[in-house]
Amino acid sequence: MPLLKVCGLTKKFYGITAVNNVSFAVNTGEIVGLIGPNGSGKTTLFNCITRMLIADQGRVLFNGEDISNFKPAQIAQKGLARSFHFIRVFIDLTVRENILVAAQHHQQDNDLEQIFRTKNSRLLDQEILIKADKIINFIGLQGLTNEKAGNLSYGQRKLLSFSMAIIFHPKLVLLDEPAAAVNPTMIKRIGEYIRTLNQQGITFIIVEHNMEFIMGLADRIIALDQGSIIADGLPRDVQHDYRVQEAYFGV
Amino acid sequence: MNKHKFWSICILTGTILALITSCVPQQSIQSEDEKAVDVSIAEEKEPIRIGVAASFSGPIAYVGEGYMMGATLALEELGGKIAGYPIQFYTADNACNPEQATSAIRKLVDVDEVHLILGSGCSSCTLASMPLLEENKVAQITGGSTAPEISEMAGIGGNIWEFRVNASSTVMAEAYAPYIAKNEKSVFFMAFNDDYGRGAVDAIKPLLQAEGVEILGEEYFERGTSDVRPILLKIKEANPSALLLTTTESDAITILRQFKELGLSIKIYGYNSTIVTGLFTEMTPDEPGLNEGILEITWWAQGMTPEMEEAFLSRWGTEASPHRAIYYFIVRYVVKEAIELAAQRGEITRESLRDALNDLSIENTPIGPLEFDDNNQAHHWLPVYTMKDGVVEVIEILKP
Amino acid sequence: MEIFLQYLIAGITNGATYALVALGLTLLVGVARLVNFAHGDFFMLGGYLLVFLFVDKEIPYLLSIVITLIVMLILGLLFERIVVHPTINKTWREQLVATLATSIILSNVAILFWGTTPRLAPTKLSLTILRLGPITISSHRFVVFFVAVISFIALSFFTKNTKIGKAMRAASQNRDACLIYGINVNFVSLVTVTISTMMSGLAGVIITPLYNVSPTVGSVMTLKALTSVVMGGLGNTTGAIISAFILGIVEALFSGYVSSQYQDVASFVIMILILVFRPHGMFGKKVGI
Amino acid sequence: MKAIKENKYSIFLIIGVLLLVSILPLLVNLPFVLHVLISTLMYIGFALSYDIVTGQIGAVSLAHASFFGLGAYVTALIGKAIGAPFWLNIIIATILSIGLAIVMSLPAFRLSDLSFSFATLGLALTVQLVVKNWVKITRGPMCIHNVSNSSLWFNGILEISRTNLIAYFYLFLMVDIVIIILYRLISTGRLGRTLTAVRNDEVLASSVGINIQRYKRLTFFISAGIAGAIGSLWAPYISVVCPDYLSMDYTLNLLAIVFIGGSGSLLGVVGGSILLTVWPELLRVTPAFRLIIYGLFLLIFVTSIPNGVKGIISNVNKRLKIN
Repeated sequence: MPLLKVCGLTKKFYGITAVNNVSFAVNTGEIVGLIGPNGSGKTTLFNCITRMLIADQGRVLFNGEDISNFKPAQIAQKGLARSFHFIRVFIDLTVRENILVAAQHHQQDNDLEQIFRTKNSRLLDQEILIKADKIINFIGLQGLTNEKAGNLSYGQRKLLSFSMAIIFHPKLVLLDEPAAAVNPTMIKRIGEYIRTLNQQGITFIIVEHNMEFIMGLADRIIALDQGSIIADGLPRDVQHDYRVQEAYFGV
Repeated sequence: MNKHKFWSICILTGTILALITSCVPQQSIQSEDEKAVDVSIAEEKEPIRIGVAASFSGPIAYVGEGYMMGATLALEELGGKIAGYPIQFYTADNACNPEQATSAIRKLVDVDEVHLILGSGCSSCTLASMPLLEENKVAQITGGSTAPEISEMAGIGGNIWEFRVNASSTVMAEAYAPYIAKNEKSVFFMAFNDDYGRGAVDAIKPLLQAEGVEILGEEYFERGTSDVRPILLKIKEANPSALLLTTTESDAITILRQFKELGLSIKIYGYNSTIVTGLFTEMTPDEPGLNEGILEITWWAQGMTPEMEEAFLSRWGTEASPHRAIYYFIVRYVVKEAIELAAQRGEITRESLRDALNDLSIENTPIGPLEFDDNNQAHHWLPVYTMKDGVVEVIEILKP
Repeated sequence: MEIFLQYLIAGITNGATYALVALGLTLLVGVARLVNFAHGDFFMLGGYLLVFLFVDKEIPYLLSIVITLIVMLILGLLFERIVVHPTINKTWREQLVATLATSIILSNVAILFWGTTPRLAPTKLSLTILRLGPITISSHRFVVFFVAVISFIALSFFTKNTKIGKAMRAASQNRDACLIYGINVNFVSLVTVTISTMMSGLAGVIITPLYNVSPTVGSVMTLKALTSVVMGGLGNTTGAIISAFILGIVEALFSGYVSSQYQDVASFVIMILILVFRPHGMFGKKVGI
Repeated sequence: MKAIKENKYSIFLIIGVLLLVSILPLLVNLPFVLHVLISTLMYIGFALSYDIVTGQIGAVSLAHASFFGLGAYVTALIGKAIGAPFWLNIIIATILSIGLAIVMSLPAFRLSDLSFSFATLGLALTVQLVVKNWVKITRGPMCIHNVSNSSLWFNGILEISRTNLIAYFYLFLMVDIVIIILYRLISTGRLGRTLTAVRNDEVLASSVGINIQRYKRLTFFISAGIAGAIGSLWAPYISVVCPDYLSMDYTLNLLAIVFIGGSGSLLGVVGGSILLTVWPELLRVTPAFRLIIYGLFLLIFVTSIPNGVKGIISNVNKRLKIN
């Protein structure tokens, strides 16, 4: 059984088809690259899968469960995390708090327990605090633990948003251009993180324009053009597919 | 950049603080004559402080302004002194809101240490202030609140500190209902959606029904409503023989204009409405005769006191109106006589002023003899009057 | 039937006043994404300026309108520089509070200058009553209707056919893209806010002769204009105008046949229902994230 | 680290100040001053309850006065009918306010941002119109004027006279302390982080698994309940309950307090309440001026001083440390 199965997903804006009858499956443990020229519907596809947008047609199965009618928060709780193209962090929270927020909805206690700080609730707090500090060390932001996220540089925000996506050990992570506008050293580091996490069993779908980065990282590439899948296969094969070349370079 | 911002904030805060402190200085309204008199008299008496708690802001701020016009004029006529005591007014705004009324009374009592309070035109404020009068043992004379509950709660066995000069809506209704019943078969009510309007309708409705007058409907509207045509059309459809209107000058103009626009021809009775006044005529120079033929009942009608009206016009440049006149009468007669009586008996204190008010009996005032009954309610004359050829004509003066 | 017709006419003519006020607001909402809670207060200032010029200084009506518009132009520029510009990049919360603050300031400045007693400014036209069969109507209502229609046409023409109008439309769709393509967003904002303010002032000058002007009239008008704008879909000019008329008619009919006291409840209920079932207004387009 | 420290101190600071305040009535026995103090305490609680929904989660509700007014009417009507002591009034008012909040949230929370504010504005005005025109029950604009005194037990046993200002002072002080503690518990820790996250970025918050609707409702209900409780306590003190209690004026006051003081900050909101309750009392003489200054303050703070009074204080602090 594939981890994620997308069947016939379609989304239209004002008569323009942004995502056109897209179907594909991703197995556990894969790193899948999603490429395509600007406006080919990659981000829309992500938004439809995570229900930030409501698709016109089609179904999404995650772990064998139909998540087409779930709310974004429920989908996240099922273990499907994502990052955003335009980097988003909670600017009024510190780095540590950002990660804690991303981790905490897995706690099994109710609001009243949280308000009145029951023992159970405090234990859970301790637990995620340790986890958060571990991940801060992992991405190397130790020095900035208590800095407001609003004061971070772009690259630091990128790392932060990346770690927010992976904190609660999701089964599948959708990354939207993790390597865009980051310096080469940082790109290398992000690549390493993804690989490490992948070895720990996390599956990735990555939208990326940086061909070198994605070709080196992905096990499989899916190419989109004008909302439809035009190629799906090993990186090398897709790279040389004439339809992909045509889509990118108009050859 | 940051430094610049910091200093600009400092300067701004400083300016605002300066502005505020410039607003704080004392607010006693003292006429210039009064000061002159003060100097000439060698033997200086401790001034008597009178608080005015009324609405000086909010939707009916002009009522408070009108009160001060009347009160100031009366004091000036008295030479700024009563029984040799210089009089000082202290104002406190209650915005016609009971919560603010509490603050206003407390400020007058504690900060200004007034001897006597002239109360508000808003019944809710008067009612909210009554427990405080008892607590601080200070008397209040009210000239505008019409709720019957005030006199029910005041006087012997109740709150002995609250005195009301103007007639309550019940008293006015009792006087007016037979008059309307004599001439009309069916009526429609149109009134402000507040205690003033609703209270007036509640008081007169059962009386008219008892007299056999048919009630065809009642409609309430907010102060300042611009388009009242739907209501007027409803009245047109009901086709009563008379319309009973409870409003004030400015809203009345809007209503009467649209009344005319829709071509209605129903006899209008103003009821606590103050439409038939010189002020109304003054406000509608382009539309002479807008209030022609309207009948009205209040505590005062134009023409009852020509001297005072003239004085008012020359002092303030605008016509007197019932709201403006009532505080003139209160200061000119009730306050004056009360202070004189208290001075005769001895020291002027809050208590002695209350006792004086209680025992007061004024034979001759332009609005009839004034005396407070067991419920601390005065019974002035109620003139019924109309507008004829641009002049107020008193038809009848109902004497209790 | 006759009485129904009269209710309808009362509703339509009242709707025209709402439409006139809503026009300026919908432009502001559409282009600057700014919901101006002080919009009605500029209406009020327009009314008071008319009273000052036309009644106190006895300047002819048309000249008073022109002078008022010039004053409103200056006020609009000031409003943009002092209130709108510093908050344009902040969240809607700051904008909401800033315009509410402006509203508080303006209505109290009016109290300071003119007191709380409502003022009147009747023109010859507003006192002339026309008789059309069973229906009588003040001839000034036609002026209101006429000005509303003309303003609507002028506004549409301006935004569609002039260079600055096109820039305004572009700015309403994508601010960032405008920055890239060299459209001066600052200038566009300045023009938009000023036009909106002037239209609100114009509405005040045109409508005041029919009724009266008081410091509280501003908040009432803001509420009516906002309701129309929300109902029509934020920024949709045609939608706002149609909604304003619907609002006027619904109010008149509801007040005539059901209850005049609950007339406002009717319009709020409609507004909330529309917001819930069509979050982008009756005529608004659905927009994604 | 600094930010956390500052937060930790502020609760002690506030409680210390409150303790200092609590001996004030022994020093000043002028009823007017006590009355101003009581008003200030009332507004502190009221504004804090408003800040839970507006400052913490960032949903600018314009219906807050409705709950306050409902609480006041509960005491005036139900509380009087059954002769309930003040704590029972508080409980009933809280429950009914939450009930009203639940009804309001049905349409309002299907909307976001500005639409939410509009919807709450419309709902608040609707509620006020109903209270104003449902004369049979509420007496409408004639107001309910004989609200019974607060009492500690049923049927007026152990009554607190409304002229006993010192008793009211301590009553409100206690209520305030409870509200401040509740506010702290909500605005810090895990829940506090969640609320800040929702305020900062709803899309991101939902992508990390936060159920935005649920937290918005939670804060809306809590703040409504507190407002109702305060209203139920305020009514016997003022003795008259009018439809004005539900008017936008109250909400605008709160908006000014929260934004001038610094939204989302305990210190800021308390400071704002003190500022905006004490100054109007000093300026009672010139109402129009007072409101203009009020508006100017609001405008200046919103346009140029991002975090309100709180922001200025921390700015000055920083400066002192640097120099």
